[in-house]
Amino acid sequence: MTVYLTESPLDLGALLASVQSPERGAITCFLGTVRNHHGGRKVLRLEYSAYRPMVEAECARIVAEAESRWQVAIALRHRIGRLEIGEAAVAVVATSAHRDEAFVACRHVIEELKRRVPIWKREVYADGTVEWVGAKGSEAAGQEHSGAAGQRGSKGQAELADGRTTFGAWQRS
Amino acid sequence: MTVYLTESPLDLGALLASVQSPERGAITCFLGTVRNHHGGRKVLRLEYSAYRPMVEAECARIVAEAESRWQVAIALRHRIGRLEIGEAAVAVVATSAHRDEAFVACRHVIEELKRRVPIWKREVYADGTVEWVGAKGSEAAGQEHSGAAGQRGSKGQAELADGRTTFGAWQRS
Amino acid sequence: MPSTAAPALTVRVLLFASYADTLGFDSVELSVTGPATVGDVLDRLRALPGGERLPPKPLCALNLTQVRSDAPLSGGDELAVLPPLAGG
Amino acid sequence: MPSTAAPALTVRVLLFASYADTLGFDSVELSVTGPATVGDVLDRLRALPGGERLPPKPLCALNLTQVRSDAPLSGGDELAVLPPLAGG
Repeated sequence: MTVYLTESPLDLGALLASVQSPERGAITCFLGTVRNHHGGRKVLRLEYSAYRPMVEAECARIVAEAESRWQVAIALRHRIGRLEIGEAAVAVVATSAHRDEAFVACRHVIEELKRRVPIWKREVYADGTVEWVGAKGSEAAGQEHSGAAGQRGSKGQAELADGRTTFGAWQRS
Repeated sequence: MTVYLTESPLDLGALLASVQSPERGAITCFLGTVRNHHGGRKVLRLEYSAYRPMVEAECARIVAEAESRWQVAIALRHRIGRLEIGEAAVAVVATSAHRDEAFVACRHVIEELKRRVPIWKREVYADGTVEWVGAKGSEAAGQEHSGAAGQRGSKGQAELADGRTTFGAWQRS
Repeated sequence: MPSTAAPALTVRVLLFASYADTLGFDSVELSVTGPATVGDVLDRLRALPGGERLPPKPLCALNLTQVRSDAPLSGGDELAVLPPLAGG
Repeated sequence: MPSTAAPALTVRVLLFASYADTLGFDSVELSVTGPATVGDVLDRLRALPGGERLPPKPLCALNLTQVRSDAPLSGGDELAVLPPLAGG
């Protein structure tokens, strides 16, 4: 059984090998690495935490959905714990006989992960402060979304300007 | 000065390292590897050849165009010579502060490479025959394209059903 | 007709990240009078110190699947209250 | 007005992949009477053994940049005739 969370550095080569095959000539990857800035502030490092059993369940659902929708094989891994600048937090690999499907499926998986998978990160800033990302004043943030959330398409929930969270695709599935 | 052609196995890690930076947290990669089948026939291996100086010039133009159009850094490498099943013939890496740009630029570069860069491959089949890919009866194939070639968008020239070649983007640049 | 005493449901509530910081704990067992919904448990959390800072309708997952606040509870359920997601 | 003899242009022609197989060589120097275009050199190639199998308007690159068959030639140009591309 696949495990989607790890506390070790991500190994892109091992993920690639897990989904490569002679029939699938097109390979796309996405790596999300820790940036040294956020919202105009200098970031020193990140600390990721997770609701582990739900991460595993939700990642398995996302991968199964992608593999049934496109002719692809998907590898997905997210790291938690303390990460330094430049280290990879998430890796997605999609392999297919056709590059169009490999690109579309890879993009889809990272968007769904950001929207549906319960992982949080705390940024440690150069000025000594520490903050949960997306939890600005927590009163406004993180609300259940009623209405047309599913219409937002591939817009990542972490990028919504007002800090609110959409679960459109999740509610549909 | 960057060299885009190599006769050695592609090193994805080295390409990644060449464009990673603490400001660019999103990394996308495309790898094109040798498939074991084509047009219903079993392929044993491929032999790539190239018009080397033009490959270098055209790849440099494609990378410069992508880096000026999006906020990305691009690494690009194509292998020539004899390749076995599963080996990578081409690798593209795009890094950006934003995953949307990284995905779009990576996709753009591989499409432009397929459309504009003078590389050819000869497939060696299990039945002993050898064939240049795309050169079916060479009378109909490989014509200069007049008209609305530029409207074909991201459709790769190698995939056009009639074997003809479009140079839309090239003629625009 | 005999009147039946409403049964008590015990659910495990999990808090994460900023919500765990806000309420000062990350796990608690709560008993509520049945029939009860996710919203009823959220009301109980709001009555705790720091609970007033929870948003009106936080993201919730019941037994590892996201639900709305009107979802009904069963005894032994695991209810997770999820701050804005920030994976990737 | 004095009549001027048309100058002869020498260009290097490169063939690749299936076209090199078809004509049996991958490089040749050709002299044509100026002014001349890419199409004039293609006509010369078509007169060679195997040359009748070239398509009516093959892809061509002049000094590393793709051109149409009506592009004019200068002495010393490098003209490459390109079969259908198959990189990637």
